[in-house]
Amino acid sequence: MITQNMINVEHLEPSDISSQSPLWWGQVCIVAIEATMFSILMAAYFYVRLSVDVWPPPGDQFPHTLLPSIALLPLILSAFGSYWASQAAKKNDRTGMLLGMGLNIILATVFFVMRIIEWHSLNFNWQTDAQGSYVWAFLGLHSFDYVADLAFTIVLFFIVLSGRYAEKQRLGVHVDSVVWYFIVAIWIPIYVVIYWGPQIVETQ
Amino acid sequence: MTKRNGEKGAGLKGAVFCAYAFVLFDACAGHQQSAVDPAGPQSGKIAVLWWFFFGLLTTIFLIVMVFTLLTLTRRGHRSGQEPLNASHLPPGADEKELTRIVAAATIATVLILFVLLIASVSTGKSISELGDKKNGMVIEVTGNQWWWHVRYWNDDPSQMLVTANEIHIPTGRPVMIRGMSQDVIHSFWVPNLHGKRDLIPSRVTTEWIEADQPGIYRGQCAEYCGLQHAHMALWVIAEPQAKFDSWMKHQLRPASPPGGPTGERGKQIFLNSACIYCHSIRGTAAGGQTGPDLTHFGSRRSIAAGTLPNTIGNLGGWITDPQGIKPGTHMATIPVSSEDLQPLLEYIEGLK
Amino acid sequence: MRTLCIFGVCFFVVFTSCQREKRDLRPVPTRLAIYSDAARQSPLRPGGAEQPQLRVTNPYNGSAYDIAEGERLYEWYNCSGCHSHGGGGIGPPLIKTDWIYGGEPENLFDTIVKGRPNGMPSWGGRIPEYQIWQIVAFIRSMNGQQPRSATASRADTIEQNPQTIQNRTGGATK
Amino acid sequence: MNQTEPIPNSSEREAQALRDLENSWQTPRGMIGWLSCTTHQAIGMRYIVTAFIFLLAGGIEALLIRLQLALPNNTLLGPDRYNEIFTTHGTTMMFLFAVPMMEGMAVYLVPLMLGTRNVAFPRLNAFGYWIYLAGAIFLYWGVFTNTAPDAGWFSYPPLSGPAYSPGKRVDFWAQMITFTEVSAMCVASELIATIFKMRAPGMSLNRIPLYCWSMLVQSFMVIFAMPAVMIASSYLLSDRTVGTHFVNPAEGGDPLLYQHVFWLFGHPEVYIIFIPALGFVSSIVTANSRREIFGYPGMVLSIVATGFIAFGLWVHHMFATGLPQIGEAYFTAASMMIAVTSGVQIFCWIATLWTGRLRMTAALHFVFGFIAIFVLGGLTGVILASVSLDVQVHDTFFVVAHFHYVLIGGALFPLFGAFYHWFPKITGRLMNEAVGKLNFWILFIGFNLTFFPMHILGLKGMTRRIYTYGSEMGWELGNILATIGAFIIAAGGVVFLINIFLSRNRGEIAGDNPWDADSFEWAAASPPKSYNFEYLPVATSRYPLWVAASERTFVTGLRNDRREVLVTTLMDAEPHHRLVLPRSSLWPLLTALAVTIGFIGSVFNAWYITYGSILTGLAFVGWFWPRLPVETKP
Repeated sequence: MITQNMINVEHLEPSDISSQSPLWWGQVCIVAIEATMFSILMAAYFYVRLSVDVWPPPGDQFPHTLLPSIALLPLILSAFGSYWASQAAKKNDRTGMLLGMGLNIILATVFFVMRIIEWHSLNFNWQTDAQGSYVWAFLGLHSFDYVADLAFTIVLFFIVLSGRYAEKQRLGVHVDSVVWYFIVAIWIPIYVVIYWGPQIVETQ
Repeated sequence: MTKRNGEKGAGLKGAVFCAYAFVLFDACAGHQQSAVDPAGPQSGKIAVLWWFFFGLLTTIFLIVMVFTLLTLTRRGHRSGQEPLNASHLPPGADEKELTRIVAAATIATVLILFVLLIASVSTGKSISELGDKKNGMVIEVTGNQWWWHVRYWNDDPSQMLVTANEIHIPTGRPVMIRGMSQDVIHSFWVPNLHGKRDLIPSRVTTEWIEADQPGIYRGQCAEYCGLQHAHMALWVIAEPQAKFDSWMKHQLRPASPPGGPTGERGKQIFLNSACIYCHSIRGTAAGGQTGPDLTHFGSRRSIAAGTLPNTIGNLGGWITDPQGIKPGTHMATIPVSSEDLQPLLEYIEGLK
Repeated sequence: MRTLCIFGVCFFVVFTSCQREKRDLRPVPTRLAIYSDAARQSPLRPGGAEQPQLRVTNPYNGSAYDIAEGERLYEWYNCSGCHSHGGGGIGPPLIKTDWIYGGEPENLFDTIVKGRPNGMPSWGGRIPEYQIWQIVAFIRSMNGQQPRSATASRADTIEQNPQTIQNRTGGATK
Repeated sequence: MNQTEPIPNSSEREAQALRDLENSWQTPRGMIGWLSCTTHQAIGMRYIVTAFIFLLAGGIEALLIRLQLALPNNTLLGPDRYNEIFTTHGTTMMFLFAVPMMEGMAVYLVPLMLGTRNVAFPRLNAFGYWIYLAGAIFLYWGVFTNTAPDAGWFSYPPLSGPAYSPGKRVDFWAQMITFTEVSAMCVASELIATIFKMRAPGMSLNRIPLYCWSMLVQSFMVIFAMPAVMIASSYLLSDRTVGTHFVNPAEGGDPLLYQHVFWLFGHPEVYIIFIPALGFVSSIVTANSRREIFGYPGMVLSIVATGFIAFGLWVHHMFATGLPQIGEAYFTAASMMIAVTSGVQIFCWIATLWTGRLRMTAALHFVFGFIAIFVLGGLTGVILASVSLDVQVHDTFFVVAHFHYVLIGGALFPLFGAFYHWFPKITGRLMNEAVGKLNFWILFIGFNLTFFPMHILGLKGMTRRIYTYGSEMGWELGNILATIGAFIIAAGGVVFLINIFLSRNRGEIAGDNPWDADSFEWAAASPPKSYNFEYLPVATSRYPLWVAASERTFVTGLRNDRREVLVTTLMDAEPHHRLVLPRSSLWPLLTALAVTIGFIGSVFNAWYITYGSILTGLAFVGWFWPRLPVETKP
């Protein structure tokens, strides 16, 4: 009469690599925080931009659009590497994870080099005027996330390479990919805002 | 025992509230700076809206309190300490009835809020229509840490009057306040005439005020603006058109020459001191722009933006130790020797 | 446990011992007197002080509040009229290392009080000494001779930093 | 009741299982063990105690403010000191007391109520606490070294900007915000993951206790509101330290934008503090009226609705800046709408009390006090929602009265009720009920005496944040009353402390469920074991402890030799997989230290952002480095 009051969970997996895992939800929360932050910043950018007649402010160049547009290619491709890695992580396929993350790391680095070159060619800095402040804030914050997650991917890469990994680390690879999708996705609107914003939005 | 507690609570809350209600009623009239003692159409409409809200919301509060306290006297409570039985749910009939009541209460809330919304928005609309472009006059008020720069706008530059901390307006005539700020955000608020309007650097905010009957109304900066936020008051003096015109005519004149030799000496002392770098006296070499205009200082009610009544003694104290009277003020402590002080005071107070 | 308490007390004392940003809103008259001696018959010659015993130190050195006051007075007394925002104009620039009459606080004080040939008026007896010291403190901050923690990063004005000026003038070098 | 009784195991296997649980969940002894602790009860208590200390600090500042304002032309504090104190008071109460206190209570209670053994991310939990502690110490370091912020708890530019707030005062404030918001985000994300994924089997969404619902909504609000203040404080910091132009009008920046961004956080913040209190009230009412809460679905919906609406009415803090009519109408409507959702809950509580069999505990006294005070505060809130009235009372003592009625009445009274309600669970001993009721009456009378006169002062034109006023203004009476009331409140606080200390040692033994309450925390031992439950309970009803003991159900099959918990599905809480939680670890503390170095350093030298990031990165590697032996599938 008492045993039917017991639920036995012995048969359940001792871990799980999917959106069922709490860690996945935790990462989603962090992504939500970042996304909110960037959206508020973009709204603020347009608030400021629409409150003045001349934009970009006198002396500031229009940001170049060619290099950043080309740079989108390696960035978006890197997301596929990350996807590959996460799928391999679910199947516990070590080579797959290594190749996926390797591809991800290489392409991400390529993109970042291009960003640095472009960034360096701006003729205004954060203390020049409001546009300078906002553009540098966008680039700075996104680069911060970018480098952080890239570093994390590299660490995971070596952990997997060393073979000293288990479900926890595979789950790490999986949620790492979630964050990477976000970092890639959020860059596209930022790219539109800071490189095309001055052209497309007219106050008149 | 617990029951007595509850009723004591009832009685006490009731008593406290009634006492306060009385205080509220007698407290709110006859003050030179009161939001519910209107002296103009704008504040009048607001006051009407206020008493409407006050009445309705007080009633709601009392009703909710009554029901809250009645729960203490329910049978459920009397059968208080009986042991817990299996069901934690009263009979379904009661629940149905409760559901109806709660639903009704919610709908009532929505309706009441709707009424309040309509009242509020329509009041706002009618207040915004009070302004009158063609017959109204325009006064520029610029907030400074911690005083008010006032300029009466006029298409003829020679007729533009600059003064400080005191605004004279004709009664029965709408006046547009164009608010600006020199440094941080201030807020222009003369409660007896109208609500507050922030003065924001790099922006111009406007609001229409109007006084029905002559009177002296006090205003105060309502947005925290630094060390001396507390001592940033101004006076609005409403007077009949004729009286106002003569005041205006007199204020537009350059400063009257000092009467008597001591006054003359005081003038020299003033012109040779650091005063002139911040203050200007029309008709003399003093042309400073960063401090209040002193051309007709003697005719004003107060010193240092309502900090002290304008008497020769207070002025002496203010000049010798401004930081003691208004710590942090931008008025410089200028060493004036004791023999120089009296002539200086006579001269400044003589600027009627 | 007792050791922990003792540690806590010591920590608190150390923790609260220093007064990072003291501001005395009210200038002390006695101190004013000292300055005025220094000002009136100060023997300082161009190049700095030879007689160390007469050296006076700026009471407002490193005081954020007074440096900010100095910045305000620099505008109010229209120093910027000649010296601009340190870049110089009618008058010589103030952002520099080689000062004709010395760049130490007491030299600057002396220069402001007495004035100098070719245009620098004498402000002694007009601007109160404590304000002159505040202006001196601000001028020193222009040259980075005040602690960074006490110096404002910018004013609420059109920005003066080199990059901007270069932009405004058409970014000639880029 | 002790839930091991239906388990039909032979006693020595029983004992062995208990020993294993003890070993795998206990925290190592000694200083190191204390620093590396990751159990939610310990971290929750640390939050609660620390936040309570800052409540006392903020209270002392409040008393100083009241002393200064007690008499006209008072010279007790100068303007500079007064501005520092009211700024510190607001900042402390908002960021160092209210939010952390609510988080601490949740960290302690939510896992117990959900019938699990810890929060989803125990180490993140510890990290959040250390960061909060660092931020708090940072601010008070400034206060004690005469570097207290003095630009108000909202620090409007330009006043708070580099030109008008020289020195580091405002930087200390802004960076403290960064600390506390990081901590709040940590707790929010771990609570969301816990409530979504670690509920007891059978606790489907429509069976979650109302307190957990309110914490879920609050956590989502934190996640969407905190980024706004992150941006606002970064505007200030970067403008002040590296000379950006976010709020410099001369260079295209905009001071009003700061206000928009700040209140986009600032208004939800009020509800972030107040929604958990609604949860307390619901729990206390249910337990002490000894009936199921009336209108559970309505309650849940109104909590969720409050969470949404709260983001739509920030502009009513800015009516005085002059907005277009249409905007004003919209924000008036939105601000009034929030009264409906609050109203629904008040009605449901009254209905529950109406039909319940009340037990007038001290906790319930505080609930009645809450209803009285909060309803009044909510009604004055309706007045503030109306643009025409707001421009008269905005930034006057009327507003001061309003938000103290809403925050003290709406959050502090329920909080004290919660202390009385859950104290037996936390310490195993009951608090003295008689003293508790005395405590309530002192606080209630003192509170009304302090803050009701402020309504009148506001209408009589007394503006906020003035350090003194002239005797000709006719404000003496109200102010002296308020000051007296403030000291009565202080006396109430003393009574509470005495009650705590006496009851902690001499209070009568509580037992597991002194109130015959309904939710899972009362099934655990008092005080709870480090693993909360020997066998995780199963929710067979919305009020799981009110079902007959014979129908209780439990979970077996979790390994006891490591920190294992059960993950269930989002909607119906079906068991999905087992999860191994990390053991105690020093890495949270080390990471917090690295972050602190970066944050505090960057106030004085921007390069510390880089140094801090590198240190933090290294600390995180250590945090996530796989421990050997690597656990693999059995």
